[in-house]
Amino acid sequence: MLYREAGDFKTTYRSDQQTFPIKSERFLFWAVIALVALAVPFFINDYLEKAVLIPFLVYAMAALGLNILIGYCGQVSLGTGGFMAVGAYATYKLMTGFEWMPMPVIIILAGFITASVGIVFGLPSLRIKGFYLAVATLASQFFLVWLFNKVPWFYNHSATGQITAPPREFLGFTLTGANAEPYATYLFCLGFVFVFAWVARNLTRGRIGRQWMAIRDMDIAAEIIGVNPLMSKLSAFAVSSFYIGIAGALYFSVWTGAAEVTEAFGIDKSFDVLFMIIIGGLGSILGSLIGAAFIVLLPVLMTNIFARWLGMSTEIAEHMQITIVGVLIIFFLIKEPHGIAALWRTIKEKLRLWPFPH
Amino acid sequence: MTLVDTLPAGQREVLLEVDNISLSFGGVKAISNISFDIRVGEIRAIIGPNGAGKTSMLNVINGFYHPQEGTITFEGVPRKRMRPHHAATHGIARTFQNIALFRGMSTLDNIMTGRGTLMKRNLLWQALWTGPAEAEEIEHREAVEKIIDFLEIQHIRKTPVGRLPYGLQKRVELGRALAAEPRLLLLDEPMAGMNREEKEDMSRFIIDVNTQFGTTIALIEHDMGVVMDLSDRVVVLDYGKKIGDGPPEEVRNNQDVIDAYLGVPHE
Amino acid sequence: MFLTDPFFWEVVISGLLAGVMYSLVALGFVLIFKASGIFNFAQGVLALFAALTLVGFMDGQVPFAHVINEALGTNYHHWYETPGGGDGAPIWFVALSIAATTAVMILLAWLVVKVVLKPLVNQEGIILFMATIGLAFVLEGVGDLMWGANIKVLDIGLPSGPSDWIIDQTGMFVNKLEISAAVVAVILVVSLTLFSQYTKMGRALRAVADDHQAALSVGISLETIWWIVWSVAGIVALVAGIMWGASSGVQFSLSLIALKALPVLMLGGFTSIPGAIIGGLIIGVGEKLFEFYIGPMIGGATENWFAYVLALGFLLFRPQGLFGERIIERI
Amino acid sequence: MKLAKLAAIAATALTIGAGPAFAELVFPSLSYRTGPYAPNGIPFADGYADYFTLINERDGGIEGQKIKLIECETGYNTEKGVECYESTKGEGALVYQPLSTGITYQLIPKATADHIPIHSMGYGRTSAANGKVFEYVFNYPGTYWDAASIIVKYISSEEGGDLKGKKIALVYHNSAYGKEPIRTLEELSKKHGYELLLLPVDHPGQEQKSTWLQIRKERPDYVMMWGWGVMNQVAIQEAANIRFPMDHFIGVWWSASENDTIPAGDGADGYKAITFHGVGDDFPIYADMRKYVLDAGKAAGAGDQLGTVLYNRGMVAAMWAVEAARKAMEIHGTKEITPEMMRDGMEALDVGEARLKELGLPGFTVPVKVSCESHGGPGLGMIQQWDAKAKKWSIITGLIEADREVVDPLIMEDSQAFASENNIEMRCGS
Repeated sequence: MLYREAGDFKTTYRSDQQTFPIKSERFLFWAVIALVALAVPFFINDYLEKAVLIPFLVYAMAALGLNILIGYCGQVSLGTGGFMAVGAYATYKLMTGFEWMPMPVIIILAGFITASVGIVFGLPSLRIKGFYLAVATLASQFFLVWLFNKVPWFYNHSATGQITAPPREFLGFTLTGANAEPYATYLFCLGFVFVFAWVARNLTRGRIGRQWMAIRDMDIAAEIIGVNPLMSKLSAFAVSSFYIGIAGALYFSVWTGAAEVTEAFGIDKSFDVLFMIIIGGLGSILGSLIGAAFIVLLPVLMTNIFARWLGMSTEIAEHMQITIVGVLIIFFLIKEPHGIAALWRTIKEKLRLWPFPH
Repeated sequence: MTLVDTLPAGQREVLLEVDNISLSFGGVKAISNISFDIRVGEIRAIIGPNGAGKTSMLNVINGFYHPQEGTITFEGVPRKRMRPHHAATHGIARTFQNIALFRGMSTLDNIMTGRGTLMKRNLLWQALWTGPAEAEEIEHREAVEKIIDFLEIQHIRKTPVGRLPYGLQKRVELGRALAAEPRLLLLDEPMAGMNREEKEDMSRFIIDVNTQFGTTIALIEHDMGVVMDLSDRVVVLDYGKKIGDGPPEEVRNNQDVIDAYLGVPHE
Repeated sequence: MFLTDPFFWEVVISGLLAGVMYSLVALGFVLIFKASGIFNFAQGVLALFAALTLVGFMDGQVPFAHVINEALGTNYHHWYETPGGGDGAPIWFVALSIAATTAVMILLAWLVVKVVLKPLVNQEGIILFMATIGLAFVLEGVGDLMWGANIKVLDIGLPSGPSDWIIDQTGMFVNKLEISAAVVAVILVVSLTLFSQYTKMGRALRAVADDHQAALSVGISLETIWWIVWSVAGIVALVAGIMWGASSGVQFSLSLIALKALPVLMLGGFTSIPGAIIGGLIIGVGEKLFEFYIGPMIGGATENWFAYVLALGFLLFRPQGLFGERIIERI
Repeated sequence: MKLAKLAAIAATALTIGAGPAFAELVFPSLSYRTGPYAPNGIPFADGYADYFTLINERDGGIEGQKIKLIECETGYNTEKGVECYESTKGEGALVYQPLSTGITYQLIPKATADHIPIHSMGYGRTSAANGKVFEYVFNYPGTYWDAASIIVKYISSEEGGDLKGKKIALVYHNSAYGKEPIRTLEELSKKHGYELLLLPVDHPGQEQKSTWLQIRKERPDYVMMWGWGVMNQVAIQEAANIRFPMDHFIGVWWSASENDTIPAGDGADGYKAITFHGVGDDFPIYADMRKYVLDAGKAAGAGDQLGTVLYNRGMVAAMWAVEAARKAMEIHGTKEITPEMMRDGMEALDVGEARLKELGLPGFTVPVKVSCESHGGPGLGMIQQWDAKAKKWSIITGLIEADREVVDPLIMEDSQAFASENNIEMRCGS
């Protein structure tokens, strides 16, 4: 019922190229956007903000970035935590060094700074491939964390290396610090994710996106038909790091408000974001969002069910939760190795034919 | 019909000149001292038994292998070392012996990728999409649709290429090479593994490309019948050496070539 | 300048011994990658799980005691007391416990093959990698549920502490436990080599690394081969778990030793057993020398990243790793 | 249908934690019974919970008001810490023990804005001891800077009062926590004339060979340790391996539990650490604890942690929380106290030896008296030493006072920087 393709003909290339070619799907999309942008701000509270929605949005941003690199360009990276740290520390330095600077500008600049770092650490990808590259990117992960921990300039010479986001306003709304309103921080992050998900879609459907995918699918053939591997790989690293940098910036300034590099941006972060895109679906914008939701929300949900509803002891609840996340990962991979987004596509295809399969 | 077309192939302007090329891998010679030329508008066949160095020759021409000796001159510009994507931007496109399509992408996207060298909008325009990038995309989409029509693959436009049968994949690969609007098209065994009917289709496409678009073509092929029918001139390689060069009928009667194909031992 | 430093050789030796410990972990990765192309993220957790199980047997812990007690309100903790009490268990008991743990690891390997790997046959590497991450979660959760998350002392009677003899002879402080680890590692590598060279099963394993079809033609099913490989990797994990657990107690952190093995893999190649050993030694010595001589100048704690940078440096010159075959690209 | 049901469950499950209920006294416990630091988190959480249970079971609550303990698992992870904070604060949480430096730093501005006190007992942000700036943050009975100066003072007394030309090494966890004492130790080295050697160890710290080779090479007279988790066990083991004199090896109170020494076996004998509370279970309260909690099957954990260092530490934290709540009831004349009232109670907390005796904890811990200006408590510590044969800690010194003339200016400096960065006005009149 939902997906009716019949009668929905495309007469121009433009309409053939649009993101949601089916009318009802377009409708659904805008309905969801309206809900999250217009309705959610009215009932959001501190818990929903800090434990559910902002974490989801921050990780969605990081997952979008990593998916561009791994899912579209095929360059496996485990340096996500390190790049998020670059974003976070760039934000901190900009916030404390230029107090007049508006928050959106700071976040975007942090993205660009991370992008340039990403280009440097992307250079080995020109020679190293596959799992070797994945392990090689760990070098950047560990080195960046070490650097931010070691050089006092990055944390303004504070005694411990903790950085704390000072309160900042934008257009009269407090975005950072303890007095930030949940709806303001939520809309701020949502805005970033919405805009950059759209940008990611644009990049991946045009020339650059096709060149990334060509490198991913067969790098030698891609080069022979005219794809410059240097430009493609480095642009993927740059764009990916830009996103991840923004995620790190939002993580530090809007979500947690304080961070310490060894703890907040360790290797776990790199793996977490990797899980998201594989579970959600490599090479899929929607998959990045689904994956982020899965990895962020599932544990919160289970904690609430096991520990707070069923009253299990927190230790057992936590271990059960870890086990169940593992089982679900394996289950989803067996059911649909290409991620939940692919599962969704299959369901959609079935819905299109419904109620007349075959 | 231009003037070029009316001249016999051997007298036309030289498009690409291969001069005294040698290539070896860790001491093993793949190609030794080979020279020949490809002239504007002709169909040039490269033939020879297995392991003769044909594919290596194509790889040298488009910069994938770098020969230890010799030079390649394309459109009057000599070069020694060149990355493959430079060759592509300068107008050399090719297909592959073992299909090298981008399996995760649709037919349309594969062919559009071939068009990448002609698209100019940078990252920031692409990020915005609306406006110049979209206009450019539509402009090139139109060109690609023409190729799709030409190759009669409209029905598989949006199918992921991994799901296509072999013959169609070969056709999509040809489409991807054509999309770059090359001046020199290298075809590595375009008909390998095809049945009679598919071969006829493919031959027709090759001839049409040559006559309709005026594209110069160099092809490797094993089917002698096809080679004799299609090509203007033939170069014959054996064990990395050139053993014959000339129009098909001349080559066919060359004793060295006959020996090579019959497997007469070398002295 | 270095060679005259009395500490130079000691740094080198401690690097070599640390390298052996890294190699022990890396070996497990290599075995599985070689036979099935799977980058087994769960190797570290496997070591933790093996060590936890061993301690559980040695202490006579009731598995899932926590869960049972919470659900039923009972108060179970132990089946039996460790024979020998505080003075260390007798050797027959240690051997029995290790044998029982080995059996558990083999059973676990069978389960992994049946439940996880079989349905994922022929999937891409990254998918299988992800599946092993799922497996790591499950093992971590189940391991803790089974045996509890508190720290456990593992004492199977291996010698520890500095060797007086070496101090007397050379003035160097070398831990006897690490010497034992080195000996065990050598025995392990030799027996693995013998196994793969001289047994039918071993030849099948090598065949499967090259070509799945070829292995099938030998008459051994892929599943059986995977089961064996995962069993062997489980046993290697047990050895690594014993060695690391004996020095710092058995606890969650044990699973993090996997991170120490990754640069070794990068350097030695994912498919080479000698590579894992040599790579481990190079990484061990390299990071120790750097930390000891350069570290103090730049603030120390360099070992984590330096190991990776060292491996990266090698890789830029040999993208296929130390022992990998040279890649000629074809099209 | 099914999907809708699931979504409904999800929605309610996610929003649990809203809706305040003030009927009971709510004490959240942000524990970590999982992850790399679980071995330390378990005994602390057990001690914290058992003490509250004891008060409920034996006394029927605080002044008759029942206590509700809400445990929430953080895994020592800041993100989960925030989740725990947000999910419990709506229940009327009276005071938070964040139990991690990272979570503490994050909660300081949040809890201050929400008017809920934090008690980061002997950890967290040291300069929060300045109550003029940090209204809602308490870190009595002492800070890391106190601890550093106490250890130096102890070493000095061991060395006959003179540290000139001596070399002291600090082996520290390479994180915010580990870096805390460095500033103080540097100041103290200026004052005492010792040479300071800094040796960071990265998380998790299973491999410390080069660190201890460095110690062999540099031959420091004393080694101090700010370690955590597996790093402690390995460091003690490595120290034993290089035959470093263990009585010259002194850890902070987080490197001082049985977990850290037992795995090292006999080698750990003689290892010292600073502490601010008693060791073992030889206190009258333990009889009650066994009777009302353990034997009644109400223990939070397996019940095998009684008398361990970290169990006692959890208990002492709970004890101060209970006493502060009592004080708050007294000040405000109501038994249904709010977090703000709790804060007032904490600021007026005064638990001396006499009160400890009444509680069945004679000589258990240092006397604490909090004031508006000072939230950092007395800054007193003792040195404990490990006996590997008996597998027991014993206290070997009396109370040692921190070097106030060095520590206080540092606290002033750091807290004032925070105040000006965040536009905070000084409290307490002066």
